[in-house]
Amino acid sequence: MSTLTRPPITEEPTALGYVETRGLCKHFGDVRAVDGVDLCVMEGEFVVLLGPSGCGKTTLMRMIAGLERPTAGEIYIAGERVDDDVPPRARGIAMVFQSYALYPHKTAFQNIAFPLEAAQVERSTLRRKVEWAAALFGLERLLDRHPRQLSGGERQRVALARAVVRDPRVFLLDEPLSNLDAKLRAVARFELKQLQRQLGTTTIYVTHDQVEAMGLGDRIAVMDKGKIRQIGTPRDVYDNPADTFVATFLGSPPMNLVEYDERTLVGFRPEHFLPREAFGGEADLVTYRLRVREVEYLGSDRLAYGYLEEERRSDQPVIAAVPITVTLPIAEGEAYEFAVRRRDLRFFDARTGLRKPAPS
Amino acid sequence: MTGRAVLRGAKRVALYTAAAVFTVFAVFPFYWMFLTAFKQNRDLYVGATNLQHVPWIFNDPPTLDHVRLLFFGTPYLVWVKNTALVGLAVVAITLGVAVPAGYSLARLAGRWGERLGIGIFLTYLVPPTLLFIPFARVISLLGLQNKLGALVLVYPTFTIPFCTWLMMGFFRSVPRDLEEQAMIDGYSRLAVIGKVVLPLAVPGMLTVVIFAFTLVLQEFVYALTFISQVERMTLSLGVPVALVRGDVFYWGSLMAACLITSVPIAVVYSSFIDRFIAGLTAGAIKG
Amino acid sequence: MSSGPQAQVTLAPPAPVFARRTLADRESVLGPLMLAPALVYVILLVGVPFVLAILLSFSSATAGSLDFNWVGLRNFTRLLSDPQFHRSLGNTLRFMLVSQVLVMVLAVTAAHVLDAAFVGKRLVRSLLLLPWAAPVALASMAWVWIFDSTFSVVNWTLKVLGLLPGWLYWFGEPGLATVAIITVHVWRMFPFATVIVLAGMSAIPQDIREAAVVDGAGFFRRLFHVNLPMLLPVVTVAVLFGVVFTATDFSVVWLLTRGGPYNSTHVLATLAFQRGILGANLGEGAAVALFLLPVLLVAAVVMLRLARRAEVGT
Amino acid sequence: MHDRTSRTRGAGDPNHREGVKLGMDESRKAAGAGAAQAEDVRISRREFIRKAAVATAALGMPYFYVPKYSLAQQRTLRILTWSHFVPAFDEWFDPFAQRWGRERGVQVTVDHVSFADIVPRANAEVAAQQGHDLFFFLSPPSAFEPHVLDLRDINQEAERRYGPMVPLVRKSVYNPNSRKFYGFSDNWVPDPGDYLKSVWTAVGYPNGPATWDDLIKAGNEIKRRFPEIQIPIGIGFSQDIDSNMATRAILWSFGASIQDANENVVLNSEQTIRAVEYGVRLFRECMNPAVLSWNAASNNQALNARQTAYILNSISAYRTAQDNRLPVADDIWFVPALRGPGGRWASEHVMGVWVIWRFARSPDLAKEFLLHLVDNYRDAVLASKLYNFPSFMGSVADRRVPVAEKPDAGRRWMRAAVIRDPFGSNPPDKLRVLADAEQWSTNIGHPGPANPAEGEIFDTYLIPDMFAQAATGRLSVREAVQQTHRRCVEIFRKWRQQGLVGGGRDR
Repeated sequence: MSTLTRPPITEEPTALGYVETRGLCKHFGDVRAVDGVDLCVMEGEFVVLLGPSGCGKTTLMRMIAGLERPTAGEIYIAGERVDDDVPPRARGIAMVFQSYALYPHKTAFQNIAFPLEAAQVERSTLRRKVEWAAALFGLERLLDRHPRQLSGGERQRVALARAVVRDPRVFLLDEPLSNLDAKLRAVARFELKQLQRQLGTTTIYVTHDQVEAMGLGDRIAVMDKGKIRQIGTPRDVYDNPADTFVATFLGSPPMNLVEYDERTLVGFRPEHFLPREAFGGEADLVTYRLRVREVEYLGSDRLAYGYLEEERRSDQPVIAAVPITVTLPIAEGEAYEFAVRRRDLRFFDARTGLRKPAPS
Repeated sequence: MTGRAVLRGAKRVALYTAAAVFTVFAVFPFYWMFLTAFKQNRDLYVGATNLQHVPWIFNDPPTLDHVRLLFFGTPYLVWVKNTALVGLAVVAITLGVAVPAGYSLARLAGRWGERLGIGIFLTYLVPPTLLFIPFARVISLLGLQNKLGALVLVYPTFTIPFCTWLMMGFFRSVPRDLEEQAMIDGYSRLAVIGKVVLPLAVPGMLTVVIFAFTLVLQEFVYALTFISQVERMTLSLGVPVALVRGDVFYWGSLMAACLITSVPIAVVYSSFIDRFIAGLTAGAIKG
Repeated sequence: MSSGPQAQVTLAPPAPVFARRTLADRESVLGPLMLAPALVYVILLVGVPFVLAILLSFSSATAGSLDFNWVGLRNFTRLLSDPQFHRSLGNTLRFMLVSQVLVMVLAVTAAHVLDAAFVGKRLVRSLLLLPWAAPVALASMAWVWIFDSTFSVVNWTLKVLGLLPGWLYWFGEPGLATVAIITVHVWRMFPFATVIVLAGMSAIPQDIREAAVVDGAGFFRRLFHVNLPMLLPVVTVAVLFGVVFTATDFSVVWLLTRGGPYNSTHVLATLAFQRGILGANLGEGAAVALFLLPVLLVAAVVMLRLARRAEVGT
Repeated sequence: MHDRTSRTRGAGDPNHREGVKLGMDESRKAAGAGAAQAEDVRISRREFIRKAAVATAALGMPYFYVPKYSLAQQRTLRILTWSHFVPAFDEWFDPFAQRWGRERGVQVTVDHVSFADIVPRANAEVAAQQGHDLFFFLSPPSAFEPHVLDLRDINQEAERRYGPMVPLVRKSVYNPNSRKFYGFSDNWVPDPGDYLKSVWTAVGYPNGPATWDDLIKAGNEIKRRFPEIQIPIGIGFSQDIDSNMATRAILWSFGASIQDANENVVLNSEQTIRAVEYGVRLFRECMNPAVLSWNAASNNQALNARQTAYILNSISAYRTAQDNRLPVADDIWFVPALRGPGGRWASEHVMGVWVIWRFARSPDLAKEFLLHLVDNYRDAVLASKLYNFPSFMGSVADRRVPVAEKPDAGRRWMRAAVIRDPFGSNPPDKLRVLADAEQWSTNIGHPGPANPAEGEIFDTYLIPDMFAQAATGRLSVREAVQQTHRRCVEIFRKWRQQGLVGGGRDR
């Protein structure tokens, strides 16, 4: 368990959020899946819940959807409290599951029409709406098929069409892209973003994939062990991680963390950690001597794995991501002067892991 | 190439032989029933040591006497009707009780579901051979002696446990996502069961129907205990009452009854069999 | 169902008024409510007679009487020293085990046959269902007639084929009677087991089977290393069915041999009937009937667990 | 009681008798001289069926116009009986009961069960404390004594009307320990030997066997001369009612028995050992293991298929052969019980005993009906095609005969009936041996009374099992006897504790 009490949340919301949770908890026996979450999503905003599996992000989303009952805390949607007594069906939300949850006994058309039937939409309106949603995703010619006759991408689009068709207040998307292959995923991500912009619907998106999170979210909420560690724009979260967890979870390869002094850790991103020569005559640098153990060529850059040749830090592995534009030779087994700009250093309390100002 | 062809041919032969052996094993008693049902008695009662008398064929012209006795000398059709009535009612009750219970155990009862499910299943193991004695008291307290209602009430005691357990398996195999999706799509838990879960559990329910009906058809001890009036008997009870008279067995009519009862049911079952197979699979392992 | 609440759902109104939870949403209410009929049924209609039956087994009740004269464990201790009871217990287990093994072997083989494509497959499959569709009481009568040692068509056929030197007195010799009883059990149950196994096989993903073929696995390797392990949960269900049917069976043994010759083929159910009902010794009969229950309980619990575990594994 | 029963007789009888006579006259006209020839046997078989059909049709009528008032206050009598082996008997009995009911404003229902299901059904009714008013058993239901009414009154009334009941019947309805008549018997059925005359003639016994010894001698000869006969002698040693009767007959004829006259177990005796030794010899020389598996129908079927040349049974096998027009019918003849060193004994084949449950709702109607049944027993005997023998011999006597002479008159009528079988026997006196059946028939429990211990031994087939175990060599004769004896003692003890069995000085 982390000793963190309350992570600092950058950009405190000023207005009441469109979807908001206060002190939300969900305990399964001894396990605290969600442990006091305050989340505030503004109207029309696209918020990504990002975290490793088991961090509670899905549980949080399910509580918002009404599929799980909170152990404690409050949930508001559109300013009204819903956490206890409003069933999922009444919350005006749409959700897309990782599995797409298409009804196998219904055709694509019937799948998309299903929420409208619940709302007892009149027959002709229903048809019009379904056709509109199908057109939105290019499904016009697939409407008579059953889910088993559809490809993965087609299923995903049917699921999205079904979510869109009822004009919900909130979209809840639970890793909707994870079942697609890599190529399709990139395209789908783009389409999804476009769609959300176009519809302007408040969206909460759960993923463990930081690339998706960075690409999609207006803001990202990074979760771990049932708590939100940090929430902010992708850039903010990446550049100014609130704690060591966020720092190491985001970024690939993750931020290097090395001991600064007894009570402080210092962190720097691998892409900021370059051979001294790459900085030219720049001042305000911090230099380390890196003993390289292994070098990986990744096309656009080289990853140099090694450790700092300094007395107290010799056991701490460090990675440097050297862009291919930097042509200096880096050989395995050799030691080189590497540097990072002082402004790219981030400092963390060694004990709590929380961000702290640079020690004077 | 030729070696392969030979091997392939041998495999075909083995396949057809095996299929034939299985079919013969399953069907030959029915052929025997058929012969017995239409043979004249003097063609029937011939010792097996008489090797000249081939029992597999009609040595004398076939007769309709036994079938006539069955249909006109006994209330066979009334028993068929009673069996069908009781069967339908029991199937309906079983579905009505076991389906919700199975769902409840699978989805709503939480950690207790499994144990409770096994507990309910185990009551199926209580042997009826003796249970019928105390049961008789219960039925008489309910005033159901000699009424088909007694059977309708009692048979579910052994269909419900098994079918609840069966349905529990089926409902577990329905992905949770689907139900949650439907709840989000605007339906209450109850509506979800009706609109999503039940349509998906149709094969399971079909299994229940077949199982329950088969048991009703087979059951004898309780029928004997509760029903005494010939016009209210079910097939399994009525046929022996009418056709086993003291030390005289009316073999021809007995076999006719068995044959005439089994064949239509087998036809119905075999028309279900594909869905039934699908159903069982879904229930036993996730499809 | 819940059309009322649904009607109130309006999409994105300016000032949302959320519909509240109704009964149809409350799982904490729905769960018990849906389970209640089954529980009530089982408790009232099985539980009560069952408790009475247990009480009977501790009493010296006779001839239908439900007067419980408590005699403690006397019925049970007397049974434990009764060789006929031992034989019946042994028979019950023997009939059950042997017939289940045979049923499973036949069913797995038959399912493999039916899984292959051949002309007339549908017909064969329908015909295989016949034994299961027949009322067991009447079907057993047919077997009585088939095995009647004076008129047995089996004997006649074997004799004509020159395969039978002596004569088979089917129900007259304990060994043959056992064979006959097991034959009928197998006959009655293997079609159903075949259907179950067939169902299981249709559920094995095609790619796994193909992978095994590509890997060059022979038929038996495929059977034992791929198909059977994958079939385990389904087979467990089939075996469970079979065990329950054979262990509690009364009709087959009773109609075929009535426990004879000289009480050598009794199973617990028939012995209980003979002692308790015909012999008017109700208390002892109840004790006999209830004796198998613990054995069955253990077997059933183990198998149910097994079935569920295997299921979770897939 | 007396008043009511006498009223019953006054009201019921004449009408019924007239009906029978009318039917008889018509039948004479219709069938001419061929039909009912015997002077005393006044009704033809065909006539019976026709009458039954008419009665059934008439019975159907009330269902269509039942007067409103009658249902509300109608009393009911519910009867449960077996499916009689002679279907024509049920066709007579059911309308007979209905007609009686109609005449008294009583709604009568008659239910039937298969013979094997009587006892389970009885158990269920006792457990339910509800069911039928009148319940019919095929063997003495002594174990049910605590649950039934004492029928001393109607037993005495019937004896008053028709003279004493047949002694073996008395032993089957009366418990001397509790001094209770737990049942009322209307009929019993003799258990003669049935043999194939042609076969026995060929081996030198044209009149069939007379002793148990003959059975083995002739059996061996039959085996030699008639290889196509699978089982020369067909006496079951199986778990079945016929085997129970047959093995008891052997025991008694060798001077052995399960109990003595005072209900002490005396099975373990030299006589029993000789009887079982005889059974072993019979089995090894003249029978085969098929008889270990026989059910009630097996010996009938074997005889009718000429697969055995001798069985111990009622006349049912013969009647079946007649009904099915099997040529073997003419070859089936009868012998009385076989003689052994201990005498000549056969068990009754069926002991028809009615009981009235303690919980019966209309016990008085039930009693009234039973007396009415006995009043009309001549019809019953004929309806059963001479299968049923009257328990009160006097009940088949001509009604003008004074009571004191009725039993003998009844016996004469029975003799006349069996000597001139009205149901197509060829020759008509084929059933002659049945005339003396009373002399060589006895009850289960002989020489003592029937009792629950004997009943349990009977229903768990201990005696046929004893023979079977010895015959197959599973146990030595002595071991088989001793083992069975021990089990019998155990059973007797248990029932003595319940106070239903006397004795106590078991061997």
